Amino acid sequence: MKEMSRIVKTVTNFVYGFIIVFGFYIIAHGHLTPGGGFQGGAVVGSAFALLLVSYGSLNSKKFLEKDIFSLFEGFGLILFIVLGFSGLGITFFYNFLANSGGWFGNAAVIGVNPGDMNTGGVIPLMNIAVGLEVLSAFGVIIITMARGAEFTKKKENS
Amino acid sequence: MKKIIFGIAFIIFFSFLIVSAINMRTFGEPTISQMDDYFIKNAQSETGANNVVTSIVFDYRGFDTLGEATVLFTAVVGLVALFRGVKK
Amino acid sequence: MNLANHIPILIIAIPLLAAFLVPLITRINKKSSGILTTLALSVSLLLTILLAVKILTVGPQVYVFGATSPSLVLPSGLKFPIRIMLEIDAMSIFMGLITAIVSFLGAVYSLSFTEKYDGVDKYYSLLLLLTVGMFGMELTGDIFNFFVFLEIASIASVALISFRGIDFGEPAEAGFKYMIVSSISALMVLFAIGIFYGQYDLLNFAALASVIKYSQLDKIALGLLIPVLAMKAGTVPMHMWTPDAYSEAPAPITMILVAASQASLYALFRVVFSLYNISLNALTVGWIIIIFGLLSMFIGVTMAIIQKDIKRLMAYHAISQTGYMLLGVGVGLAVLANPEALKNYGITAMEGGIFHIMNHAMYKGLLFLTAGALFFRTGTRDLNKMGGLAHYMKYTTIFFIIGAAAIAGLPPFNGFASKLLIYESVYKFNPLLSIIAMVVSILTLASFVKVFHSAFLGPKLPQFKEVKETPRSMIFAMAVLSCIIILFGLFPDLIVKNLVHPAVMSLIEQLQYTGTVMGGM
Amino acid sequence: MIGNLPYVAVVMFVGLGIYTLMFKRNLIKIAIGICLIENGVNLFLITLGYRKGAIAPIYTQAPSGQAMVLPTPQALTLTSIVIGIATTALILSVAMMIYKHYGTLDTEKVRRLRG
Repeated sequence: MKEMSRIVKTVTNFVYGFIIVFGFYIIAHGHLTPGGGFQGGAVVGSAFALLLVSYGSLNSKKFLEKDIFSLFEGFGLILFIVLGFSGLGITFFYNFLANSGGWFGNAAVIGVNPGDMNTGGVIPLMNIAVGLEVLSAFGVIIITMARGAEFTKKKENS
Repeated sequence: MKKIIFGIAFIIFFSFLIVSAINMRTFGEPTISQMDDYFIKNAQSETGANNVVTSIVFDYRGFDTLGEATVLFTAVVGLVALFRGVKK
Repeated sequence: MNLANHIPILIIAIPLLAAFLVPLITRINKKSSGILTTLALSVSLLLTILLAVKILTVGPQVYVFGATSPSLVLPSGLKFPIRIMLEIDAMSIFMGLITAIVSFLGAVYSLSFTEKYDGVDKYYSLLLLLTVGMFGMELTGDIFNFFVFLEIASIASVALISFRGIDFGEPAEAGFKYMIVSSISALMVLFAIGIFYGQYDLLNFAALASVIKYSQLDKIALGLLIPVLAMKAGTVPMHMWTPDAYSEAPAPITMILVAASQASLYALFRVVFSLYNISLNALTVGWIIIIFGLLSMFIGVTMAIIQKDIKRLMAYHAISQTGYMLLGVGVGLAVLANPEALKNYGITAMEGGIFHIMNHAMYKGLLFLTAGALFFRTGTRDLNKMGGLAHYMKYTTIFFIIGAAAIAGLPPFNGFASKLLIYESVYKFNPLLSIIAMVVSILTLASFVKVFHSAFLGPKLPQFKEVKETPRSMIFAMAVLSCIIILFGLFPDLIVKNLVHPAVMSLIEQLQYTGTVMGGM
Repeated sequence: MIGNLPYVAVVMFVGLGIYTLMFKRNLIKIAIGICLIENGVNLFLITLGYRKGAIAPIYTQAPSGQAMVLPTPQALTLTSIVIGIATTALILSVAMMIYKHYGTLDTEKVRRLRG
């Protein structure tokens, strides 16, 4: 894919950081505000799509290499299933951190409340794990399909 | 010939849909909402999360979300397997 | 913290964990992905056997996710379950056993089958995910969870079918066709879930079964579910994907795909028997399933005889054998209403049908593995090009004979045991059906004699001079399958009495299924 | 009848999707058909969970005293949307593969494996 014009690239350079931070905001506040792991991961994924479209290939920004994404994806998923396993003392997906006073543990005020980050037990951790997995899944999908489109098109006109 | 069979199948299927749309209950009033009322009432106390939907997605029906993440992981591994020969 | 009452979830979670670890571990050392997969699948095979013994002695098990105790089904003072739960009774663990055996042997077989492949860790990861999808479909007691695992199995099998799609055209096309079929079926299952949820606000199989009123909408949901799940199982009017998918996928994957399509057959029985049971007029639905079965049997065999490609021929036989299962269980369903007819031949028909699922998974798997062995050594699947392979590949020939005899229903093998049950009970129900079944069985034998002659017998062909026997791991997988076939063939009543009969009973008695969850209401 | 307008929209979506699947020959159009049905079924799930005049089931700074919408369909639709992404990504990449090998996207010419 050929690159876009200079203006688009400069705007992308400026904007993509904010999109990624906004995506992480949605992931982190999944248990308070609308959103969560999947939606936040999709927002960060859209930042990668923006980079791909404007730069023509994602790894022009050195840190966005394909195998970094698959590494992140592996870690995200393993963190998620380990969280599931860790509740195994009682049952598989048991929320052992909820209302336990520890990390993310204090009980939420019943009824309408301004929202306290430290509630929700395992849910914020799972949000982060799924968010990590979804954003890296989007990264890998975008790169692979863009490169695959190049590969299949090349065959046709060569 | 194939077109006629497909046409008949399409009409039958479309009539299935229309009948189900007509006698499904009216739009805004859920007749039974016992399970959801339980979630709305107890989500905060049991899981501590303000967002009831997230508490369902990750705590009450967490196994679905594990299956969900696996679906996405399968699609990604399948894609990478499909385009593994491509060297940009 | 004893792990004994966590077995149901460990069967699914351990292969899943292995599937996530395989891509990471192969970054460290290349050869370990096959061993890790075989290890994980052997653990889940062991756990399935343990669980089967426990279920056949104690009775249906329930495993609730996230509750304070694995069997806390109804939280205090509620009359409906709110969490996802695995509900395992004799029928689902019967299917679980098939999945466990077939996937373990598939992994062992592909240890040496995929030597020449690149990207082997992705192959094993997808194989594990396909197994997890099938286990999930069979063990879960929640309809939406069933949809999610149906989707995992479909996507994993599409990726595996088009695994060799990078250098040949056909696997990509077969994968595309299978993807369209499984997308439509998954979406229509979701539509039916929407209908159930809209009316009863419940997502649990057993809770729905105890509340369902077979209203106009439920008829539509049933009308959607039966053709869609039958399409996934490969019955005739919608069987377009089966020959392409089975012949283009690598041989061990085809074996697991056969068990995967039987998992959606199990889902069809679960919907018809446990969800609707008495409330639907059993005769008409029974006859619909019988007609599906007859069509599949007859068209499957007639298409099979004219095939040149060995795996396409076996794929068509898979369709016709699925017809037997549908016939057996359809007869059982048709007489569900009047108990005395059910007693004298309905139950034996269902036992024949369900026992045939296990037998079919075994001998069809063996046949596909032998076809894979031929492809592995000769590189071709076309029957006309093959010949005189018996001289070089002794063991494969023996395994092929065992498989062909079992599929044709010759006495000492397991095919005969289940087909006999089907013949005698269907004869009492309607003589014409069982005559058709016998004719189809003879045609099957005819087509396999043709395959045996053109592939194995005949003079030593020059181009196969350097062909030697298949490697040990492939021989081991095929040997285990043939032992199972012979074991089931010699002691059929032992298997039927304490494995198949409880499965049939758990399907027929809806109360037993709903009782475990709704507390014997 | 006006009350059930969303269900009519659902029927239109799924009907159009099935129509494109059955009668269109281009692979990409078939992929679009699958997406259409996908959105139709998701819309159907969401419309089941609406309660007239209710707000989203989130307790952070919510206007108190209002009924809340049913949360479960939203959880189901979230899962179904992600499954839609996975299927669409796979369908399109397999279609690319077919285009690479057969050079055409027309199902009539691609179908070499007849019968």
